[in-house]
Amino acid sequence: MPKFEKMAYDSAEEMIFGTAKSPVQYGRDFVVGGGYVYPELVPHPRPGTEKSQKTLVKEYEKMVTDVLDRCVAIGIPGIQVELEHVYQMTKNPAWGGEIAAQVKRLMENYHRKYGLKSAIRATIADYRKPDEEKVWDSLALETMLEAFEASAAGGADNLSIETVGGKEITDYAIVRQDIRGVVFGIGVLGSLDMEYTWKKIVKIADKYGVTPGGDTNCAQANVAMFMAGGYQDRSVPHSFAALTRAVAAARSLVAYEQGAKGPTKDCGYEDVVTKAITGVPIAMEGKTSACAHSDLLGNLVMACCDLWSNEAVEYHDMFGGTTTAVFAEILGYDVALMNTAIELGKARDLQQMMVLSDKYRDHHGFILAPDNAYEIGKAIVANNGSYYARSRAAAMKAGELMLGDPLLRMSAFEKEALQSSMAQLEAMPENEQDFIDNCCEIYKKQVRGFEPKNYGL
Amino acid sequence: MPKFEKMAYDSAEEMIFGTAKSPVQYGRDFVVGGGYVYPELVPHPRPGTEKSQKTLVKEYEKMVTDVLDRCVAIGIPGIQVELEHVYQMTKNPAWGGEIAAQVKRLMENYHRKYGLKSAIRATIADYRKPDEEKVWDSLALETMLEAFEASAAGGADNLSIETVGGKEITDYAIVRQDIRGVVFGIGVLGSLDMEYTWKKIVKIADKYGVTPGGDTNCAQANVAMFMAGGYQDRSVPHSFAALTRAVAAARSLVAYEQGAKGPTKDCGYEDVVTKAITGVPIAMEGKTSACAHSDLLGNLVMACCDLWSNEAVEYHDMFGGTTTAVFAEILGYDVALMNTAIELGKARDLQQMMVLSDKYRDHHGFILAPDNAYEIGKAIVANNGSYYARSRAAAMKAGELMLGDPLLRMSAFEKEALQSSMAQLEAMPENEQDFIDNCCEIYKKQVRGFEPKNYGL
Amino acid sequence: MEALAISNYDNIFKRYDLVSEGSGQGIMATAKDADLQKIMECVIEGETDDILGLVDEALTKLDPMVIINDALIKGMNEVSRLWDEGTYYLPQVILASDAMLAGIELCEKKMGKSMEKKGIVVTHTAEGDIHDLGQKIVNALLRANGYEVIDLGKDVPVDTVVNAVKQYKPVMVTGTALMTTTMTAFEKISNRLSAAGLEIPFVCGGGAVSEEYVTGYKLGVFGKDASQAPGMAADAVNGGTWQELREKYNG
Amino acid sequence: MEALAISNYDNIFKRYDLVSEGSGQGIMATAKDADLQKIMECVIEGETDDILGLVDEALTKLDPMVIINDALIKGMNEVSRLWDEGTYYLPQVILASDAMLAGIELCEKKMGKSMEKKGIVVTHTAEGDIHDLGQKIVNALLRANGYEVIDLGKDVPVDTVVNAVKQYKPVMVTGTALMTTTMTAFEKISNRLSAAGLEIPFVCGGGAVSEEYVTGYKLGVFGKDASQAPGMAADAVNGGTWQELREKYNG
Ligand SMILES: [Zn+2]
Ligand SMILES: [Zn+2]
Ligand SMILES: [Zn+2]
Repeated sequence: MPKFEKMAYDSAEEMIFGTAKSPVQYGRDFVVGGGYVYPELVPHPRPGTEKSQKTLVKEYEKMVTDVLDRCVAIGIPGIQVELEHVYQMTKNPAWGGEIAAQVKRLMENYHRKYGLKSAIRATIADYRKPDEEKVWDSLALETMLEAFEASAAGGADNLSIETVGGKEITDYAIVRQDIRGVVFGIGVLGSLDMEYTWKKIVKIADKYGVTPGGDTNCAQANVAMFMAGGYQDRSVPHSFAALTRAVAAARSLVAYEQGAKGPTKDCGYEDVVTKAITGVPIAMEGKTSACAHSDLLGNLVMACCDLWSNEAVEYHDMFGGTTTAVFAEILGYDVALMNTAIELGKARDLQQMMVLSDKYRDHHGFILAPDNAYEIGKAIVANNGSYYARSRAAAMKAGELMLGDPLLRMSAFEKEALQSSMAQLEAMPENEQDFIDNCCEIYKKQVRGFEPKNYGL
Repeated sequence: MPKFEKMAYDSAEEMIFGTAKSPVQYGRDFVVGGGYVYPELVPHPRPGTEKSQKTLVKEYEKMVTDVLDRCVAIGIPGIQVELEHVYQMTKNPAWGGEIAAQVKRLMENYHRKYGLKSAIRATIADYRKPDEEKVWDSLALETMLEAFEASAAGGADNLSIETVGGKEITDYAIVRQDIRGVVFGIGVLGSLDMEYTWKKIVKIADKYGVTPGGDTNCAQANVAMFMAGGYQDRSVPHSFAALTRAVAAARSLVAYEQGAKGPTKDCGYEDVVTKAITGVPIAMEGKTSACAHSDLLGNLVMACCDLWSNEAVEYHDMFGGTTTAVFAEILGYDVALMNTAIELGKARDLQQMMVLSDKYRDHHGFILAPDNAYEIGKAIVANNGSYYARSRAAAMKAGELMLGDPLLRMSAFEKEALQSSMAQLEAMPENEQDFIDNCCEIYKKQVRGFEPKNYGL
Repeated sequence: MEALAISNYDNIFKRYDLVSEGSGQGIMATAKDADLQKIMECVIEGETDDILGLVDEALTKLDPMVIINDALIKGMNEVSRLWDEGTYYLPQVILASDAMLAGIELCEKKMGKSMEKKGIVVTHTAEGDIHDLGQKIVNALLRANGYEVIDLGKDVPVDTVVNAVKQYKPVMVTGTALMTTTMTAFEKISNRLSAAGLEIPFVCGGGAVSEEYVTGYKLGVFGKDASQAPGMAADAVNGGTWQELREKYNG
Repeated sequence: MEALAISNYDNIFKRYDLVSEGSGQGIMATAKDADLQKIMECVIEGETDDILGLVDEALTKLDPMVIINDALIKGMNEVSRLWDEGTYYLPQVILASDAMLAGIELCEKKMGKSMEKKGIVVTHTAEGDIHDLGQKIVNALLRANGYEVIDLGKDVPVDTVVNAVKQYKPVMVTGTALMTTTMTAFEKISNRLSAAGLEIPFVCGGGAVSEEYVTGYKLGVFGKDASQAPGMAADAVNGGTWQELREKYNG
C-alpha cells in the first residue's frame, strides 16, 4: 500500500542539486545530498573477464584503481563507485562479495594516503523471469538475496537493484503503445513486486548496518525511453515514453516506502519526482552517460542530482587513459562546476540553464523539469489510495502538462499518440480491483506466461 | 616581426564564450564567434585503416556519418569536424583531399535534408624534422603545402596546422627545466618558423577562397603541460609548464599576424590570450577531451571558447554508440548549456563558475583564467619590439602573477622551480640579437642537429 | 515562468523531428473488393478485435488464400511501407502483425493446413540475459513477413541453440544480448556451428553488442536494428551466405 | 576580485599534490672523501659546468674507476632515490645524468677505454612519428643507469630496427609512438624479430600506445612510463624473457 501522503519539498523551486532533505552518510567520509554533488562512476568489465572469480576481481581492481588514481591526479574530492552486477556476480554471490571487499580495500588505501572520500554501491542483478517462474519464490530470488548479503558483508555501503516485476506485461505493452498495460505492468505489478522484495532488502541492509539505496524502473520505463530514442527513431512515440516515465515515478517510490534511504539509482530518470516526494538524495545520469546510451535531456537531469553518474562504461583504452579514468574525469569536472555554482550562491542560475537547455527538446525532459516533476509528484501523493490510482494519476498529470504547454512542440503523430493514451487513461476504472480484474483477464490471454498469482493477485 | 600593438578587447570582463570581435563564417551556414558556441568533433581513425586511401576514406565516412547522425538525433544545431591529419594523409596529399571531399559530400546531404549547419577544418601534419633537415627547404614542407592545397580543393573550410619549429631546442630544454631554451625554441625559433610557413599557408587559403585557421604550440607547450600531468606526476614542474604556456601565447600569435583568421586550433591552450589580443574566435578543449588527455583546467578553458572540442577520439564502439557519436553528444550538451546561458543573459555567471572551478586547481588554469590571460596579452603587446622580447615578457608576467596570488598554493619544489626560472628570465639580455647569439652558441654545442641557418639566423 | 526567460531556442537545440514531418504519403493501398478492403484496413489499423469477425465473414465467400494474399499480407505490406516512409512507428507495425497473424490463423484453420512459410529462422536471447524484448520484436517482424520462427526464448544455453539449428535446419539463426558479458556465448555458438558444418548466417545484435565484436568470429553478422531481420532472412532464403550478408549489412 | 567570491574551495577540488608534500627525506648520501663528495654533489645538483673541473682535478689523485663508482654513479643512485621518494622531478634526473655522463667521459678518456656497460638496448621511434622526446628520455635514463644505448632516432623503418637488433644483439629493444596509426609498425617488427628467432623483450610505449595493443603481439611488453626502462633493462640483463617482463609489468 502507498504510504507517502505529502511532498517533502514545499515547492519545486526549493529543489536543487547537491542538497536533499534527508542526506545520507556512509563509506569513507562520504555524504550524499549534504550540500555538494559527487560523481558516481560505474565501470563495466570487458567481455571474457566474467569467466572466473579471479579474472573478474582482477578486472574490477584495475578499473577502480584507474578511477581512484584519476581522482587524485586532478583533485576530485570524493567519489562513489557502483558495482553494477553483471549476471555472474549475482549468480555467484561470493564473486560480488569479493569484488566489494577488494574495492573497499583500494578505497581505504586512498582514503588513508590522500583523504579521498569514497563509497561503494552494489547493485544486484535481478535475473528473475516473471513469465517463466514464481518471482517471489524462485531460486533466482533466493540467490539475489544471498548476493545482497555477500555484498554487504564484503564492503558495499549502499544496496540497490533494478527490479523487473511486471516486465512480462510491459514488454508486451510498450511495443503496442498500450498505456493500460504500462499502468498495470509498472504501476501495479511493479509496485507489488517492489513491496515484497524491498522488505527483504531493507532487512538485509539493517542486518549489516549498510544503507538500502534505491530501485529504478530501468527494465521498463528506460526500455520505453531508449526505444523512443532520438528524433529520427520511430520505435516508440516519445510522448508515450514520457507517460511511461510518469508511471515509473509512482512505482519507484515503493522502495522508499519500504525503508530505502537513497541515494537512488542513477538510471532512474524518474528520481527527480522521488526526491520531490521523499526528500532522499538522488543519483542521476545524462550527458556524461552518453557512453552508455543517448538521451534528449543531457543537461536537464543534472538539475536536482546529488550524485552524477556515467551509467556504465566498458573498460578499454583511450588516448587519455582507460575509459573508467576518462569518465571519472569528465564527471569530476561536471561536478566541480556544480559545486562552484553552489559556493558562489548561483546554483539556481546554473540549474535554470540546465533545465532550459532541454525542457523543450523532447517530452521526457519536459515532464522531468523540476516544476513539472513536482506537479507529477503532487498528483501521486494526492491519489495515494492505491498503487493503481497514483500510477494512473501520474500519467494523466504528465499528459495534461504536455498538452498544456505550447512551447513543447509535437509532431501530429506524437500528439495523436498522446491524446489516444489520455483517452484510454480517462476511460480506466476508478477502483483498483476493477482495473486489476480487467487486466488479468486481458493479459492472461494475450501475454504468454503471465500469472497473476505470482504477484499475490 | 611582431605586429599586434594593442588588445582587441578593452578588458578581460569583455571576453565571453560564443562571441569574438572578429567572427568567421564559412561552410554550410556556419558562423564561429557570432554569438553562439558550436562543438568541434575530432575523429581519429583506428590503427590499420591507414593502410590505403580506400580504407582510410571509408573510415572517415563512417566516423563522420555517426557524428552527423547523432547531431540530428539529439538536436545539435551545427558542428565542425576537424580532419586532423594522420601522417599518411599529409604524406599523400590526395588522401587528405579525398577525405575532405567525402566529408563535404556527407555534410551537404545533412544540410539539405535537415538544415544541419556544418564546417570542415583540415589540420595538416607537420612532419618536418628540425634536427635532421632544412625546415624551410625540405620535401616534407613541399608535401605539406601540397596537402594544404589538396584539402582546400577537396572541401576543407578552414586550414590549420601545429608547426614544430624550434622543437629540437624545446625537447632538450623542457626536460631540463631550462627556461632560456624554452624562450629560444618556442618564442624565437617557433615564431620565425611560423612567419615563414604561415605566409605560404595564407596564400594557399586565399587561392582557394577558404579560411586560414590557426596554429597551436602542441608540439612544445602541450608537451610541457602533458608531462607536468596530474598532481602526482613529477616529470616537469607545473609552474614551469605554465611559463612555457605563456611563451607559447607570444608565439602562436604569429599565425594571425600573417593573416590567419581563426577559429584557432582546439589544443592551443594559449588561445585565450590570442583572443584577447586579436579578437579572432577560438576553439578550446577541456573536460570533454579527457578521451585524449587529462588536464587540470577542464571547465576553465570553456570560459571564452567559440568552438568546444574533444581534441581526438579513436573510433570504437561503446554501449551508447561509437566514440565519435558519444563525444559529439557530450560536446553538444556542453555547448547547449553555454548557449542557454547566453540566451538567458547569464553567460557571465556561467563563465565565473567555469573559471573558479579551476583557477586555483593548478598553475596552468591560473594563468589562463581570462583576467590573467588578459594581463599576459598586455605584456605581449607592450613588448612588441621582437619575438624574443614579447615571449620573455609573457613568461615574466605569468611568473609574476603566479607568485603574486596567495590563493594559488604551491609546493616548495614548485615555487623554487618558478623562482629559479624567474631569476633566469630576469638575467636574460634585453636585446634580441644578443639573446640569439648567446643561445646559438650554447645550443649548437648541446643539441645535436640544431642549425641556426635553418631559421635564417 | 522560467520558460518565458528565453524567446528563441534555435541556437540551443533544433527540432529535427519536425523538419522532416509530414513528408510521407499516408495510406495508399486499396483492395479488390469491399470485404477485402475492410480486412486490409483492420491490418493497417492494427484492429485485432474486429478482424476476426470480418475474416470469418469473408471466409464464407472467398478462398482463404485470396484473403491471406489480397487483404492480410497486402495490408501488412502497406504497413511496412508506412513504417519505411516514417509515417508509422513500430507499435503500429506490431499491432498490424498481431492482426494479420490472427487473420491468417483463421484462414489456415479453414484450409486445414498452414500456409507455406518463406523459411525457418531460429531466434534466442543469450544465456544469462533475461531481457528478450529485442528478440520478441525480431520474432514479430519475421512472422509479419512470412517466416516461421523457432523461438528458443531467453537465457538459452549454447547447446540448446546448436541443437535447434541441427533439428530445424533454419536459413538463419539470431541471437540477442543486452550485456557484453553474456554475448561471449555467441562466439561459442559460432564455433560449434562451424565445427558441425552448419555455416548459416548468425545474426547477433541488441544492447551492448557491437559490430566490432560480431564480425570478429565466423558466421557473425551484426544486426544493428530489429527492423533489418526480415531483409536479412530474405537474403538468406535467396542463398545469401554469412559472408555476403556481412558484406551487405556491416562494415 | 572574482576569487573573493569563494571562501572555501575544498568541495570544488582538493590539492592532493600538497597532501603528500614534504614526506621525502631529502639528500642523504655522503662520499668517502671531500673530492668525491664535491663531484657527487655536482651530479646530485646537475651541475654540468662545474663537474668537468672537479673530475679533472680528482683524476690527478684518484683512480678513474673510484671516481666513477664512488662519486658519479653514487650520486646518480642518490638522484634516483630522490626521484622515487618524490623529492626530485624528471629534469633533476636528466641534468644529473648529463653531469654524470660528462664526468664518466673524462674518466674513460683517462683510462683509455670505455667502462663496461651493463648491456645494450636498441631504441627507436616509429616510422611516420617525428616526436621522439619520449625516446630521448628513455635513452637518458638508460644511460644514467649504465646501459649502452643504440639510438636509431625517429621515423625509423621496420627494416632498420630489425637489422640493428641483428647487428648489436641487445638485451632489449624499445619503440615509442605518438600515434596509433604509426604504432602498427610495432607488430611488424615483432613478427620479423620472432621469425628471425630474436625473441628479446620489445618494450613499446608512448602517446597513444596502449597495453591492450602491445600485449596483442609476441615479444610486446607495454611500457607505461619512461621511468620503467632501466628496471626492465635490468630484468632483461638478468635473463628475463619477454613473457616474464610482460607478466611483471603488464596485466
Ligand atoms: Zn539501469
Ligand atoms: Zn546504472
Ligand atoms: Zn594538438
